[in-house]
Amino acid sequence: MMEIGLNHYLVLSTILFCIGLIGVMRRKNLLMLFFATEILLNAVNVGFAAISHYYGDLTGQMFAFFVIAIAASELAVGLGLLIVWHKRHGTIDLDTLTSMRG
Amino acid sequence: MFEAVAFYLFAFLTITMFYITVTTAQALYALSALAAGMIFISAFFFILGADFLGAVQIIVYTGAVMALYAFGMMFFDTTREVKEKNGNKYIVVGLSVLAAVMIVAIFSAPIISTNMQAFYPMIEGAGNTQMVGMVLFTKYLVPFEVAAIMLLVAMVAGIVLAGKKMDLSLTLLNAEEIQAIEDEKNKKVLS
Amino acid sequence: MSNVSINIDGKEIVTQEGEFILNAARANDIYIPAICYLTRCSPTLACRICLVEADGKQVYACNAKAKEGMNVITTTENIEKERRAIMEVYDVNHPLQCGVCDQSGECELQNYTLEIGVDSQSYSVKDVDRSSHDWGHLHYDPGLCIVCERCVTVCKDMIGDNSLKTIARGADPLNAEFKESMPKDAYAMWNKLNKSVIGLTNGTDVLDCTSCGECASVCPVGALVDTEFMYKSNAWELTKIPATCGHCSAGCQITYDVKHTSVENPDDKIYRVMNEWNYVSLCGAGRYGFDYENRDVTKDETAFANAVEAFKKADTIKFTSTITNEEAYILEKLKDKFGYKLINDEAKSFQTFLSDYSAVSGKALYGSDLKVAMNSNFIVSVGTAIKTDNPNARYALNNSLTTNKGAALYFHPVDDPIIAGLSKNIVCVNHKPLQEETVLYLVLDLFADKSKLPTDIVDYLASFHSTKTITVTEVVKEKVVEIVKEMKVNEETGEEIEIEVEKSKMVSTKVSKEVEVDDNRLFAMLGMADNFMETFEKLMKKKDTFSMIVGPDLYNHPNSKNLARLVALVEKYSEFELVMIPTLTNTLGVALINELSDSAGEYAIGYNTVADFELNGLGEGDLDMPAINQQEGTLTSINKHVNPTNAALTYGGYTLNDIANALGLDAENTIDYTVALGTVAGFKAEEFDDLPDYYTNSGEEIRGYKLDNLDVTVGSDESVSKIDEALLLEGSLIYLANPVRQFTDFTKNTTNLDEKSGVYMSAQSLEESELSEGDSVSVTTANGELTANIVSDNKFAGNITILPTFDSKLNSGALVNAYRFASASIKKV
Amino acid sequence: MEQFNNRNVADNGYYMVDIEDYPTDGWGQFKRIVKRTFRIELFVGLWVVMREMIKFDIHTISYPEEKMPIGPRYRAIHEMKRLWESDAERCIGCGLCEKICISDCIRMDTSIDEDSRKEVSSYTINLGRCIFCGYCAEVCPELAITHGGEYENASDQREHFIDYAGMLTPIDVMKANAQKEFEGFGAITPHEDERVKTTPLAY
Amino acid sequence: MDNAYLIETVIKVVVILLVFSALAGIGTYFERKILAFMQRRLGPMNVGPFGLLQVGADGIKLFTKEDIIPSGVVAPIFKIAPVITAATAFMAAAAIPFLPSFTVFGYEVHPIVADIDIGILYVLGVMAIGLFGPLLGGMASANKFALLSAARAAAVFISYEVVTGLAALAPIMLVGSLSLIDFNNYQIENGWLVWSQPLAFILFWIAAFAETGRTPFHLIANDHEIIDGFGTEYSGMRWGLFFIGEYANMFFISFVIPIIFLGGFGDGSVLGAFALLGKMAFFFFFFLWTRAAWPDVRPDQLMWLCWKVLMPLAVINVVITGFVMMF
Repeated sequence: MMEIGLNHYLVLSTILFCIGLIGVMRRKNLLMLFFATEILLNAVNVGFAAISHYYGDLTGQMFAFFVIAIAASELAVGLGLLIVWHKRHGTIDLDTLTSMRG
Repeated sequence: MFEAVAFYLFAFLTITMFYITVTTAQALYALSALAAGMIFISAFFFILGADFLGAVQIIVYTGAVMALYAFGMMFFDTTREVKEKNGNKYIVVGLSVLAAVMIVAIFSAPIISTNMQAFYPMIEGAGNTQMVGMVLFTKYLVPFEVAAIMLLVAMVAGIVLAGKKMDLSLTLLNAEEIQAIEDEKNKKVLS
Repeated sequence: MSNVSINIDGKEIVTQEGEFILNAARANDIYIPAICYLTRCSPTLACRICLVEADGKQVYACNAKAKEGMNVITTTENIEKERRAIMEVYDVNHPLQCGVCDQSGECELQNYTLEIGVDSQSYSVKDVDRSSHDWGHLHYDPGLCIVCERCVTVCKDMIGDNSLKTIARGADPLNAEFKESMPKDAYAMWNKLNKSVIGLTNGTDVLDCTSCGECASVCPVGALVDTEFMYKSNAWELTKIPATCGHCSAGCQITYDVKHTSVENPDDKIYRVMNEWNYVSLCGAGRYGFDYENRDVTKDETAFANAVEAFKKADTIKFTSTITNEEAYILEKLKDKFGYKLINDEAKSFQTFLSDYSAVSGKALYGSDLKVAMNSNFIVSVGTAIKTDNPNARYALNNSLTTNKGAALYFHPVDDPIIAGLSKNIVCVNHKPLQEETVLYLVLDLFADKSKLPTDIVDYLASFHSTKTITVTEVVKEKVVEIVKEMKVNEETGEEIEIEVEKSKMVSTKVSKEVEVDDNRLFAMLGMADNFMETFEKLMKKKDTFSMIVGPDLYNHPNSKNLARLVALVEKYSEFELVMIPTLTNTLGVALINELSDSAGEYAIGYNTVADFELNGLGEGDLDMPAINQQEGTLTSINKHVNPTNAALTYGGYTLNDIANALGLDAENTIDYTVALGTVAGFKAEEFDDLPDYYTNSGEEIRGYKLDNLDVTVGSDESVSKIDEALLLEGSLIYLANPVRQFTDFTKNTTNLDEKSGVYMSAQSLEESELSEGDSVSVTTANGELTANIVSDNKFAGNITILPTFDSKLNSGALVNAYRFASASIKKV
Repeated sequence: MEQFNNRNVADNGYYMVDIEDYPTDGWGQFKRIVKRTFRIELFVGLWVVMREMIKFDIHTISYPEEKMPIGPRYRAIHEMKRLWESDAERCIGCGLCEKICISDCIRMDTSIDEDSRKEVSSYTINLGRCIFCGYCAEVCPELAITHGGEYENASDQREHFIDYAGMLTPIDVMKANAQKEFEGFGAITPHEDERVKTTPLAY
Repeated sequence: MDNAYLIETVIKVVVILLVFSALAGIGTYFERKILAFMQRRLGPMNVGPFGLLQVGADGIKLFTKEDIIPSGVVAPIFKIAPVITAATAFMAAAAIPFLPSFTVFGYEVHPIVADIDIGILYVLGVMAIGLFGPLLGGMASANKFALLSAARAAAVFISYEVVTGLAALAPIMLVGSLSLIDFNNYQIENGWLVWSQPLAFILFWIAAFAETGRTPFHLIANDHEIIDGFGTEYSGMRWGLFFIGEYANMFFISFVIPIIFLGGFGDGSVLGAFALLGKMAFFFFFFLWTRAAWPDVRPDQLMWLCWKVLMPLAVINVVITGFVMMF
């Protein structure tokens, strides 16, 4: 227990990822959904960084950087879309995204 | 020992924070907890020797991403209670656990095997920042540039999407111009 | 009187012949300054400031009568000079104490001084000691007095107490050089002013009058003030709330002058009562009995719920007539809805009397009012202790006697020195109780047009007449010439010589003569003097307008129906204009609005009266009600006017309207029913807020509206029964009447009216019965017995004991059968 | 009044501030920022405040210890004066101050005293409502109510703002002949006698 | 990790906390005095000689005042927000070398809590977290002025973080390290960076005003238009924590600027140490000086200045530096 190994981090990563998934499933508000997505990305980052550390390889960190970059882009585009949506419908509730429903 | 204590402490804090984020109905709690969780995640990076990654995590995630989310919250009028989907709680939790375990298992399966080779092993005597720099600007130069372009595109997209009519300032317009805008709005509603 | 047109300052106006120029000008909104003149009273000519030029001559506008084609100029250079001089004279030695003077702010001396612009003083005279006096409820400061004599005038011409007069001031005579240097009228005014101040006629230092306070009210300066009000408040701090006095049926216009109680207590309090003294005069109760409000009442919800329950349980509502028309209407509506019996004995008897009267007269109401009475010059009063039943009727009587040079007959069993003292032209007849029919037959006999009167009555009247021979002593004056010897000094010689001078003088000699005269047995029946007919003929000289005032004694009389018919006959077949005095404040209104029952049911609700469940404005009952000065509403007066009154003080509790609403009626305020009164015969459908409340400059009363005197279809039956001489009261008598300034429990509740409850006896009867003031006596009649202390009263004389009705605790009404007189035995206990 | 009626500001030494046109486009704004940057106006401001700090020319006083003298016509808390002759209160209860007070903050109760004179039984000025206009002092015929210079009237109780005793000259001050007459608003001017018309006194 | 190191670290942390808490208080005293002098006033004079104990009086007042939590606020967030501001200010101190290392009783003391090799990045990052104080405080306050302030805080911090980062980037390129000790050492050899990077210095300095929210850019808690912004609903010591955070931030920035651009503590001599304190004092004084002299800009002008003037200049500066370094 006292010696922290890769598995510890992977379990932590799993738990965080699991929390993120729960969030994605039960959230109705789009912004909260985004929050859950960020948790997913962070969970993966922890995994990447841990593997990178335990295997003495920087690739994991690199991927973590790219994940952060992706998160930032997702935020920029996502928030832009949300603002447009909110301007048009006055709400960002998931239930309002029904225009594609047959 | 410090490492273990730090790990368990931060693991506990991170899980708690993220749990609060996904369960609370108070949007402000979610935001605060998520931001705190991000900072605690960066602690893992520091423990794991990825100092630069940790600093970037703090600056980018907490300093920028969360601030933008807060901005968005003020925009969307969700600073208070938020509604939630009324699904079966157990199914949601069960499915999530299952999916998480599977995904992590799939991705980590090859890693756990012992015959792993480091593509870019650590260089002795160089700090983490230097190594990151070296690897990033050599092996990952192209992805880096692509990521940079992606960020630029995202930024432009964000500005274009959200920034329509953002340059209008009602305080600087005169009465007639404001009336014209009002009329335009009304016309849309009427038609 | 015929109309004449005169010209004042180029304005053509039409007025009545004989009208004073001042009144004519006022009626047409032409301003002539005047200090000493009081409308309705005779001119005093004390101030001389109303000087005008009529047809080139300077006359006093208050005194000069309008003549056809008269040309009046109100100001000329000379008149202005006179007025200026007069005002300067008034300011001579007038103390500069406006700061503490109660009149400051409504002082006519201030007003005229400012208006005429007196900014310097040309005259002076040495002042004398003019220290102030406390005259009981009035405070007189001769230093402030300008001797306009308005107080004297109003006391004499309106009130009739004659309590005030001018007395010598004791000042040095004016410097003779003023006679030359100052304008003539101003000098004359000053000369008079410098010689007199106001004093009391009774020679003591305490007023002994009916305490109406009218003199303080008319005082233009702060010389006469009410002791209670003195230094309490400045005039401008007081909010004037127009209202109608709720104590008697006269319905006088008053204003409650209201201000916060003190620095600590912001609640309103009535400080005094004021009136338009040019057009209306108040009695002592109206003037000083203002603080009878139901104080510190809050909404007691349990009591209210109990009241509603009681109303659901009850089958009878008892009430007194000290309520507004609206409340009476609410009671009537409740009666219609729930079938209550409405019990109000005095209103019921008045109602019956009125309907009996209508059966003969063909009119729903009596034809006249007190204004007419005031302007008439012959008044007959029957069946009322007029001084206390309705002080305004007394004022009308007095005004008619003094300013119209009128005469009056006052028929009442109680000897009243005040009424007797009004004038030498009033004849008081103290007949026995229950003889009111005889009185009315006498009136018919004396005044009725016998040619129109039904023949049986004419015959009946004729049966009282007989001829008898009496010995009359006549005085014959003869001229007697006699020779008288006188000593005379010879001018030339200086010697005295005796000469004879022939002197003539008138000598009267008494001659007895046998004369055959008409003997009217009615005189003897009423205990009148034998030579009444002579007196009567003197009184009747130059009389052309007649009024008759009848009062509550008739309504409660055992033969009231017959009396009512007689009264109607008097009105119908003589020149008399008739006024009836309603018993209480709104008896007339209640009699018109409510359908009253004779007998009560099992469970009664009392409004201001004793019953199983009491609603009470006196603060004593089971549920508090507002007093009249806390209510909006209308009151019906003796003048057949429906007068609006306003709430002077706030009332925090429930009103009758709240109960009515709880029982299913629907009106936000009590005054919502004012317009609904229009459904009652005689009333008009007018909103309360539209009712006017003011007097015009010509003295016309624009208050509320006048009741329509509707025609009633009657048969031709004009029969009346004969005098029932068997009706007699034996032994010592009691009479239900109130002392001066008291009417109901509300006046008893006030702090300024200090008349005590008790058995009222005159000095004479005290002497005869060897009782003294303060003794406890028991009064026993066939109906009951009560015990109370004796109160000595010099406002009436004779042997009748008076039991007041203003104290319901005394329950004096239980001692009599309806009629106000009863025989009783009075014993000391 | 003429000098106040001329509203032609240009003639009276006023001049319009020359407001430059705002730049409408980005280039203009950029030019303006450059211009302003190189004109170093900002540093002039810095210099001015620095200069004042170095000069250390302090223009304030330390208030509770030192106080500025106030003019005799200053209208602060009212004072109720006493008569020099008898030490009695000057107020006669005429009620003029109560009447004229435009903020309706003066109230008095008057009554008749044992000598049959008018006495003021209670008198309050609600200082919380008073606007210190001075009308009461001007209208007072006895110079009883005046304005004093006492302007430090902070209190934690509203009651203290209606205190009559605090306004009346204390009796010991009066005994020491230390009552200060008011020279300000409403007081008698030195030339008052000339405005009085004489009355003949024949005796 | 030996015990000596631990003890040393703990002592350093405690000393920094104490010194800078006190400095924050004294900073308010200096601010009031200097502003007063510049405005021909005397400033606080009553508590203690020349009002020196005013700080203590204010402290006592703030500590003893009722801690009001208005109804309608999101209480936990509302309570924690002032702590974030104060805490991040002190956290930033961990990577700042305040003085050259010196020897006490034969033991070498490094007056830096954690000499991490990404020091400058760490300082920037922690200052970025400082944003959450005003942001959460403002959003939790249930007050429109507080919310406005929170929005402004988010906008200003995100924007000027960019300028700060880009301005610091050029010196970082020159030094080749993120450690502030390395910056110091670089400047001993190559002269002060302000001479080689004047533009970066000025940009960084300007951004410092925005990051601390001081007067020309005093928009986040602008008293005269949004009352006290995020501090509107706060009272007592919670408000005091915001205050301490602000002044601590000013002191740290005043340390960081000379360390990056003005030679830091130099070669480690006593003179150098005093020189650093002097430089720090100047920058702190300058914060007060501008407050006395300059007006505030509008929020939109602030954004305009950031994105259209400062950031392009910073980018150009980075590019030019890169070119110069290449050739």
